[in-house]
This record gives sequence, structure tokens and C-alpha cells, in this order.
Amino acid sequence: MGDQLSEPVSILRVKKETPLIRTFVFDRSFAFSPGQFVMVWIPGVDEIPMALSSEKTITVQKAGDATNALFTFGAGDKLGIRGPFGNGFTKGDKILAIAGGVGAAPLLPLAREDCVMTLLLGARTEEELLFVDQLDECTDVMIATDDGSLGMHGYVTDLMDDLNLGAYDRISVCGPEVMMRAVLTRVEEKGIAHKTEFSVHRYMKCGVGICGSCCIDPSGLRVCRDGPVFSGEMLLKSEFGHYMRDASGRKKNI
Amino acid sequence: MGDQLSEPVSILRVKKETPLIRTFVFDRSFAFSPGQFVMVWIPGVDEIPMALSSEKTITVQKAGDATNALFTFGAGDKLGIRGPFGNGFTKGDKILAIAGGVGAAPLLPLAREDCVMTLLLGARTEEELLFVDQLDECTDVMIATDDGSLGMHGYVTDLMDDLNLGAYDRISVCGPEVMMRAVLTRVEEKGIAHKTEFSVHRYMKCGVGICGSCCIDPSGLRVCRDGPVFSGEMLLKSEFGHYMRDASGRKKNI
Amino acid sequence: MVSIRPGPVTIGGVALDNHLLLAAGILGTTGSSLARILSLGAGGVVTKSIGPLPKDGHAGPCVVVLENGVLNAMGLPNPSNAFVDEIAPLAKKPVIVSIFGGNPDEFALVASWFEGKVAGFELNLSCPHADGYGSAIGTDPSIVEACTRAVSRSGIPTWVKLTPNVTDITAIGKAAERGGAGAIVAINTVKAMRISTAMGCPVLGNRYGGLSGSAVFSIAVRCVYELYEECKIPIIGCGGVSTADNVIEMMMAGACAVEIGSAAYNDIKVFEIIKADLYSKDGITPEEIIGCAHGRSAV
Amino acid sequence: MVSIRPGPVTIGGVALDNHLLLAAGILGTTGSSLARILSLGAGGVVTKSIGPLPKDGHAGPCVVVLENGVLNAMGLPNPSNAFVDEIAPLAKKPVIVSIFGGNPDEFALVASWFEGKVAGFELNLSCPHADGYGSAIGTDPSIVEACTRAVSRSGIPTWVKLTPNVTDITAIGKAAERGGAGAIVAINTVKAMRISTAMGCPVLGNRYGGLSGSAVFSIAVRCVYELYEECKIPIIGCGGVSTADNVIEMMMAGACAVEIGSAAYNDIKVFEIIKADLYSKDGITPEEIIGCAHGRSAV
Ligand SMILES: Cc1cc2nc3c(=O)[nH]c(=O)nc-3n(C[C@H](O)[C@H](O)[C@H](O)COP(=O)(O)OP(=O)(O)OC[C@H]3O[C@@H](n4cnc5c(N)ncnc54)[C@H](O)[C@@H]3O)c2cc1C
Ligand SMILES: Cc1cc2nc3c(=O)[nH]c(=O)nc-3n(C[C@H](O)[C@H](O)[C@H](O)COP(=O)(O)OP(=O)(O)OC[C@H]3O[C@@H](n4cnc5c(N)ncnc54)[C@H](O)[C@@H]3O)c2cc1C
Ligand SMILES: Cc1cc2nc3c(=O)[nH]c(=O)nc-3n(C[C@H](O)[C@H](O)[C@H](O)COP(=O)(O)O)c2cc1C
Ligand SMILES: Cc1cc2nc3c(=O)[nH]c(=O)nc-3n(C[C@H](O)[C@H](O)[C@H](O)COP(=O)(O)O)c2cc1C
Ligand code: FES
Ligand code: FES
Repeated sequence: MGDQLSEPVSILRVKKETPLIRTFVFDRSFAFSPGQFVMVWIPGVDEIPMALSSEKTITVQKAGDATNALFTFGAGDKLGIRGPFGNGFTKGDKILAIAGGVGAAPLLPLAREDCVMTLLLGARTEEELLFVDQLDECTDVMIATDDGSLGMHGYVTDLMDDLNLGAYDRISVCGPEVMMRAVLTRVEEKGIAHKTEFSVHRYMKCGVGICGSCCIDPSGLRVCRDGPVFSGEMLLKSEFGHYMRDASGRKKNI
Repeated sequence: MGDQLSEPVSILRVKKETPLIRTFVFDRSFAFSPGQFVMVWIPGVDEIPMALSSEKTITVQKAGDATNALFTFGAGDKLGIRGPFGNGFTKGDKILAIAGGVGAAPLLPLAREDCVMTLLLGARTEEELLFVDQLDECTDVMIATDDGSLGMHGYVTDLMDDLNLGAYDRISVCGPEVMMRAVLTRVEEKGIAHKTEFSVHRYMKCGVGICGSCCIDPSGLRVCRDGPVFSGEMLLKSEFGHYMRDASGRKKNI
Repeated sequence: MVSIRPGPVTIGGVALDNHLLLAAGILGTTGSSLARILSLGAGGVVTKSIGPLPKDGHAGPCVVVLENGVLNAMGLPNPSNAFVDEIAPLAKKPVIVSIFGGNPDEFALVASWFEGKVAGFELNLSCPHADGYGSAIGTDPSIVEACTRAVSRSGIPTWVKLTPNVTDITAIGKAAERGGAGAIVAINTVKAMRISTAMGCPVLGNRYGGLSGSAVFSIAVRCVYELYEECKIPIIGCGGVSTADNVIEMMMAGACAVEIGSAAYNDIKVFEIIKADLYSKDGITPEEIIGCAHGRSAV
Repeated sequence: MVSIRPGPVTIGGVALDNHLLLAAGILGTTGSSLARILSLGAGGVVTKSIGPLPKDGHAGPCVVVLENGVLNAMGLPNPSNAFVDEIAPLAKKPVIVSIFGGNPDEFALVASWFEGKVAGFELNLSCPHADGYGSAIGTDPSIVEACTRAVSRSGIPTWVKLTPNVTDITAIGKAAERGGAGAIVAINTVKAMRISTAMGCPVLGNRYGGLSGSAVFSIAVRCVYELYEECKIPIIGCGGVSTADNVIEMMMAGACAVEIGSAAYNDIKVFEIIKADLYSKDGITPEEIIGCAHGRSAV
């Protein structure tokens, strides 16, 4: 097996995707399943979980200390990568994917595998929509923005109402937790929670299932190892959408 | 690979072979090549190298503290076995085997593999001859005793003079070092040292090639790992037959 | 292999469901994770170490998985007294709260929050990578004795977890014993470090960390064996245990029970797996093997 | 991976052929074995530890090979002053004689036998399984200082090999420095034990032994890193080194050279193999990486 020290990667280039989101392209690839993540070591700063948006990219939203530091990194700078870890999305023939904000990152590679029939893409404004062109190339994209600057005026969840959900064999969701909980409520009402999968984000320290910082109530399942992708059914009676934990392990409401 | 802790074996029975030699039969087998040895842990006493005389036996001559202690062991007692270690004899079609005393132990399994044409067996007296019957079953045995109580009166080396050594493709030797050196001198005179192999005994502590207690001059080769079987040619210009080292590493003459 | 007859297990005043405990800091941050490990077969669980104030822990990387072990420098992240609610649903279960503090008062304070709510305490005087805590104070026998006494006087079973990063672990064990410890847990992680040759800097955010897992098993067995020669209170073996045979080996060295941490990395079902191998109805009693390797090297 | 430009190497007063030395006690009992290791690519060799009187060593088993390391309790077997003749043929080679003794006088006595005949001395104040020798005295800074001075006053380069089985290895390193050591070697084996569950007794004849090999690499790196922060004399890294990348890692921690022991178990050609990976004409100078991991965790 060998030591699983971080693999060093050099950044080949950085692409501005939206005002707050950038894609970092590495000089090497990682075999992965869409939905799997890596632990990204920003030397001297921290190590944070990031979905792979392709075998050699991560797509990062500025959120706090570590991501701010990462945004100062450019071509030639080095990062350390551990992983990929976690389970990834279940493949299907006719997937409906629902992405909110940077949640499009793990769904793009799923769409590129040609198993996504329709993808609902949401963001606050037009300029914050992620991967519109790339997704357009490989699937049927429907757009919603909070301010109506592109696509439907409203939430991605509203787009669901226009669809015949029975036509899809799976529904794969990634986005802000409030948005994902809204989707979960909607699919529960329609009795199709068992067909859905959500990529859950929790504070992670080890990424490999031993430290316990990412466990969710009440199952105690580890997001890093048993997830990050969980079935909607499992999440129904859980903390999901209600609270999560911070670095110290204290609960904080969503 | 796993930890290479000693394998526990139970002694099934003990067979008296000669006044000073006993065979200990284990309750389990070890895959081995004739000439390979195991490290035998006599709990509370010591650990000593012993050739396997079959896949589940060692045949031991009483020599000092550890072997004396082993002679108090009987059916049901436990030993620890590490190994087999070392290289074993090169196989051939027409081997001449030469055994002195307990040196017959590693040669019996070679003979049982049907590649020994002739075996010269020597000991001080008739009652000290080891494995006469077993060897008779599988090869052509010629006997010499120091006191003439069976077979030729003299040394096994003398038996060599009656043979057409050219008829054999290899000569495999195990016995007291003085006897082995006499054989080596004889085959050197005849210019066939390259066809011979000797099982060398040196004081061993680790058995796996790291402690250095079994190294021979001037090559520095490790008897436990590079041997214990060495070609006669390699041994010609060596300490073999002249001196060995004791537990402290000091030289002592043979 | 030797197997053990199942039966009631009480170690240092704590009743356990079997001889296998979850070690502190592994999957012990939330009540539901602890409940999951209990449901997966652990005979008891030790929680993440809880301190007087909430802590976020060290900057990452916090954990590196090595070929034969785990290197970690979590930095004692913990929710402090919010943890009381966290484990409230486990009130009747064999839950041992691990506590850290910088002095006897801090230990006593944290312990007071959990009085009457848990089966026992384990004092972390041994974590090798937290300034002012853990082994920073756990290498001084007089401080160990004082911290132990500050908690044990509550009457609640108090275990003390020792660091192997000392010249003589028995001196620390005896200090814990004097302080009223109900049991000694040995060992916490061995101070260690790896450096990324690609980055030219230590791989852990905290630079120094602690080594656990199979790599330290023979060190842990040695510590348990040394402690058994010098101390009278029960010893709980910890460090690299990953098989039933390892459990037996720890017991022969002198342990009454074991804690298991890093082995959960390979399989979270490790407790069930070990139990299946360890126990059998026609097994022997643990008393027959606990400490049996002492004074028997000369058979 | 980083590679190093080949060039002259002098560490603590000893000129070496490259940065890779054979560690003490591995294949170092006879002159011809040491000569073989030199011919197989070692840049220098440290001999088996030599003491004031011949010793047979502990009763066996003396060595157990574990999955990721070696456990040994040889018990310092050595031919004592018969070793002078043993290594006479190597007079001009980079041979460092490892010495053990129970007090400064014994160290000085043994050293006197080899004056003018060897490149340097390494004081074994660190073997964890020999009563009255090694770490039995090497955990006391004042004894370490006195033993070091007793040998270093000869003017012959004197290295001191440290035990990791102490609360603070830097206190011992500084004592060696005060005593006039030309270099520090870290580490000797980590005190450890295994028990045979089948036999119910420790597997080593001496019960306690020392752990070496990959299992201790991260412990050795940590010790070298700690020593580099506190000591000024060169440090030689030892413990679990088995690849060129391990050598670079030790250097980044602060080592000027490394010793290799247990890795010879896998392949006695380990020196040639590592050299092929470590050196290249367009590599960098060792100075660029030695200690570079210090103060760089915050890039
Ligand atoms: C499986 C997984 C995949 C992810 N994929 C992506 C992705 O593709 N793109 C992306 O932009 N973000 C992704 N994230 C979220 C990303 O990890 C956080 O935004 C990042 O860790 C924030 O770090 P920070 O120091 O910049 O912010 P902080 O100042 O630490 O906090 C900002 C917010 O991020 C959350 N956060 C902080 N650290 C972590 C952590 N270690 N794990 C989880 N959440 C954390 C905090 O709870 C807080 O709400 C993913 C998270 C997980 C768990
Ligand atoms: C590869 C190998 C295979 C062997 N196979 C056999 C065998 O099949 N049957 C058999 O009876 N003997 C065999 N021996 C010899 C056997 O190992 C010794 O007789 C035994 O170790 C003596 O131990 P003791 O404590 O009884 O004697 P001691 O009192 O220690 O010494 C008696 C004599 O045995 C030699 N000796 C002691 N210990 C060792 C040791 N660890 N390694 C080598 N020699 C030692 C001493 O030099 C001395 O001459 C073999 C030795 C080797 C190296
Ligand atoms: C990720 C991680 C976190 C740990 N956290 C703690 C802790 O909070 N308190 C503590 O006393 N020990 C802690 N430890 C040490 C373990 O409890 C245990 O002593 C050590 O890992 C050795 O056991 P193992 O080899 O079975 O893991 C931690 C270990 C790891 C790997
Ligand atoms: C079989 C064996 C014998 C040893 N003998 C000695 C010795 O005589 N003197 C000494 O200072 N160290 C001795 N050591 C320790 C090594 O020199 C070295 O410090 C240790 O093995 C760690 O390095 P490694 O992991 O590369 O083996 C011995 C180690 C082994 C495995
Ligand atoms: S991040 Fe450590 S268990 Fe998930
Ligand atoms: S017995 Fe140790 S090297 Fe041969």
C-alpha cells in the first residue's frame, strides 16, 4: 500500500470561472469517480476537502482563510493532494442533476460521462453561474438565477416543477445545503427520495474516516468515508439541512 | 509479508537415531529445499540453526547447552520455528552425496528426491551411523567407520578413491568441517571443485543475514543468507577448514 | 490461537460489554458516532478528549496515513462543555470521557460537568503535540499524580493514559497509581514527524505529530509489560491492536482490556471482526492469560 | 525527486565516499563483512559495538523480523580487542568503530586500542537492551557528556549515538555537544517487545529488545528535526532509511548523512540501489536541502 503522503502537484494555470470561483489545473491526473473529493494541502495554511471537477482540476469558491490563501496561488505553485476519497455518485442511464453554485463542480464530470439527461443549474446571478458552456456541451441545461439575470427567475428547485421526474432513474444533487434540503423536501413529497443522491459537505480534518469530525446525526455515518454522497432517504431523518458542526465539534445551525 | 514470528510447533514424537542423535517430529510441515535450515527456538533456552531432515523433522546431535536442553523435550512440548532460510543444495541428475555424522540430516531429503546416485556415509562407529536404513531405501549407500565396525575401516574420503568421480554431475557434502575440508582438498586435486557443494556451519544469531555473526573470510558472505550451501570453488581460498568464529565473534581454530 | 470465554468485564471500576474499547480521538467527537461504534461491537468507547474551552485544533494537514500506521496532529479540537449534551443520549452506556487540561483544576472542572453522566474518565496526560497539555505535563510524575487525584477524588472511575515518550514509563504509571487511578491506559501516540520531500516542509500543519497503528504495537506491548511489573492497578493496552491475536498478546503482557483506534481505518467493523476471533464458549478465562508472559521467559 | 550532486563528503571530521553509512551492529562483526559492504557501495561503515571485554550476547532468539521492522536484542556480542586485528586490513577505509562501555574509562580504554587505526568513533550510549550499557547510561546527560569527553579528547572524530527512549532527546544531544562530539547519530532502536501468543512468553531471549526499520522512520525523522533545532554539530540520521527519498527526507530534517541498517535485510545491495536514485550530475548540493524543512512549515 505504501505511505499515503500527499502527492505534490504543480498548478499549470488558474481559470477564473465567476467572481468568486476559480479552477486550478494540475500537472497530473487522478483517476476518480465523479463526486469523489481530494484533500488539498495548501502548504503553511491548511488542508481542505475539494471535489475533483475533472481528473486534473479542482474548482474552488472563496469561502474563508484557506480558500483565500489558495486564491493567491498561481501557475508553478505547488499543492499537495491526498485522495481521491469517498464514494462518488451512483451512475445511471437517465440522471437528473441539480447544481447550485459551486455544486456544479462534482456534477460536471458526471455530465461528461454522458449519463446526465438534464441538469438544473442555479446561482444567485448570471455571472455566478458555473460551467454553463461546459455543461451545455454535454447535457441539456436548464438555468435559474435568484435575480432572474439568466434563465428562470427563482431557485433551481422551482425548475423541478416543470419536469416529469418519473422520466429519470436517478437525481444527483450538489449545492448549498439549504438548496439541497429544499430539493429533498420536494422529492420526499413526491415519494421519490430513494432515487436521489446528495453530495454532503461537512467540516473535515482527516478525510479518511478516523477523526470523527465529519460524522452526521443520528446515523454517525462519516461524510468523508461513508459519503460524501448519500441517498436522500438516508438523509430524510437527519441533521441534514438543520445543523452541522464546526472545527471544534460544536453544532451550528444552517 | 506479515510478521515473521516463530511458528509454534508441537513435538509429535522423538526418535533416537544414535546414542547422540535424535529426530524430533513436528505436528506441521514446512515447504523447503534440502539443505535449507530453520531457526529452532527452545523457549527459555536459546535459538539454534538446524537443517530440516524432512518437511516436518529436524535431526539433532547433542553438542552443548541448547541441544542438551532440547534432548529433555518430548511429545507435546512446543518449539518455535522460523524459516526455512538459506539456499539449499543445487539439484542434479547424478549426485554423489557425502555425509559425515549428523551431516546426513540435510542429505536424506536430497536422496529422497531421487537425484542422488551414490551416498557415502561415515561416522566414528557403526552405532553412530545416521539414517542407514532410510538412505538405503532411496540410494546406493557406501559406508565407512573410523573403527571399522561397519563398512570400510577409515574415513568417507577414502571411499571416494574407489569411485569414478567423473560419473557424477555434482558432489554434495555435509559433515564435520575437518571431514569436509578433506573432501575439498581431494576434489581440488582432481580439478573438480566447481562440481562440489558444501553445507557450511557457522555460529548464527539472526539467521536472516543482518547480524553478521556467520560471515566467512575473506568474501564476507553470510552463511545464513548467501549459504549455507557454497560451491567448493568459493571455499577453496577461505577460512573453511581453518577457523570459525564463536558467539563473541572471536576466531577459533577448527 | 487461544480464545476467551465471554463473560462480564469490569475494568478499573467500569463495566464493559467486552474487552475491546474504542480509543480516544477516533470517531469520538459526536454522540451518534460513539453510538455507532458501540452498535458495531465495541465493549466501551472513550470519547474525543474534552478540555476546559472549545478548541479548533491545529491547522491541517492533521492526519497522514502511512504504510503501517497513522501520523496525526489533531491538536485536541473539542467542543468543551457542549459535549455534555452531545453524549446525554448515551447515559447508560459504557462511555468513558477523555479529559485534557493544563493543570489539576482544569481536569477537575471538566470532570465535574460529566459527574453522574458517564461510566468513567480517562485523563489524557499523553498527547504529544499540544502545547501545555497532554505529554507536555504528562512526563512529570508529580503533575500526573496531582491531576489524577483532582479527578479520582470524585469517586468516579478514573483512568490515566500515559505517553511512551518518556525515559521511564513506570515512574509515570506509579504516579497515576498514587493519585488514585482506577486503571492505566498505555499508550498514547509516539512523537513523530514526516517531511514532504516535494514541498520541503513537514507534512503536518503542526509539524510534530503522533504515530499510531501497527508500527507502534511492539512499543505498546513493551510499555504494558513494563507497567505490569511495577504497578498493581489494571492496565489497558492501546497502540496498534488490530487482530484478536494482538489482543491476546497485550493480555499476556499484562493488559486486562485493550483500546483500538487506528485499526478502524482499515475497517470500521474491526470490533465485530476481532470479537468473532477472540471469543468462544470453550475458551479460557482472561485471568489465565493476563500477565502470563511475565517470569516465563525461562519456561 | 530531488537528487544530489556527487562530491566530497566530510561529516564530523570523517571523510566518506558518499552520504550512506552502514549502521552499527548490522553485518559489522568481521573485517571482511565490512569490506564487502564498502565494496557494495556504502560511503562508510560503522562496526559492531566493541566493548572492554568479549561478550557472547543474549541467549536467542536475538532477532525477529516484523512486517515493517526488525526487533533485536543481540546483547552487544563482540570480540573486544581481538577486533583490532579484525579490521587491520581496512586501515585506510572510512571505518568508524562503535564503542560501548559502562563508564568514561571503559570508553577511553576501548578507544585507545584503535587510535591511529580508524577514521573515527561512534559511542553507543543508546542500545536499549544491555544492562549497564547503552541507554542504561545514555539517558543521563552528565554521563553522556563525560563519556564523550573521555573519547573526544583523543582528537579522533567522535560521534555519539543517541537513544530515542528519553523524554527529551535534545538534552542528550546537547550533552554530547558539550563533551566534544564531532557529530550526533540519531537514533538507536526504540525499546520494544513482542510476545509469542502460542508460547505465552516474550519472543526475544532477553524479553526486551529494540525496534528498527521502516516502523521507526517517522520517529527518527522527528528526533533529527528536534536535534537540528537545538544543536550545532552535524547530525547523522539513522532509523528506517530504505530509499533515496528517505535520505532526502532525513536531510531536510537536518541530517548531513544517514546510516542504514535494517534495510540491508531486504537487499544487501541497498547502498548501490539508493545511490543510483540519490545522485545525479545535475543534482543540487546537499547544503541546499540539509535542514530546509525548518521554519518552512509556514511556506
Ligand atoms: C466533500 C467536500 C467537497 C467539497 N468540494 C468543494 C468544491 O469542489 N469546491 C469548493 O469551493 N468547496 C468545496 N467544499 C467546501 C470547502 O471544503 C470549504 O469551502 C473550504 O474548506 C473552506 O475553507 P476556508 O478555510 O476557506 O473557509 P473557512 O473560513 O474555514 O470556513 C468557511 C466555510 O467553509 C466551511 N468549511 C471550512 N473548512 C471546512 C472543511 N475542512 N470541510 C468542510 N467545510 C469546511 C465552514 O464550515 C464555513 O462554513 C467541499 C467540501 C466537502 C466536505
Ligand atoms: C545451517 C546449519 C544447519 C545445522 N544443522 C544441524 C543439524 O541438522 N543437526 C545438528 O545436530 N546440528 C546442526 N547444526 C549445528 C547446530 O546448530 C549446533 O550444534 C547447535 O547450535 C549447538 O548448540 P548448543 O547450545 O547445543 O551447543 P554450544 O554449547 O553452543 O556449542 C557446541 C558447538 O556447536 C556450535 N554452535 C553453537 N551454537 C551455534 C549456532 N547458533 N550456529 C552454529 N553453530 C553453533 C559451537 O560453535 C560449538 O562448536 C547446524 C548448524 C548450521 C549453521
Ligand atoms: C486521529 C487520532 C486522534 C487522536 N486523538 C486522541 C485524543 O483526543 N486523546 C487521546 O488521549 N488520544 C488520542 N489519540 C491516540 C489514540 O487514542 C491511541 O492512543 C493511539 O492512536 C494508539 O492506538 P492505535 O494504534 O490503536 O490507534 C488519537 C489518535 C489518532 C490517530
Ligand atoms: C541486529 C541489530 C544489531 C544492532 N547492533 C547495534 C550495535 O551493536 N550498536 C549500535 O549502536 N546499534 C546497533 N543497532 C542499531 C542500529 O545501528 C540502528 O541504530 C537501528 O537499527 C536503526 O536503524 P535501521 O532502521 O536502519 O536499522 C543494531 C540494530 C540491529 C537491527
Ligand atoms: S474527516 Fe475525519 S472522519 Fe471524516
Ligand atoms: S546469522 Fe546473522 S547474518 Fe547470518
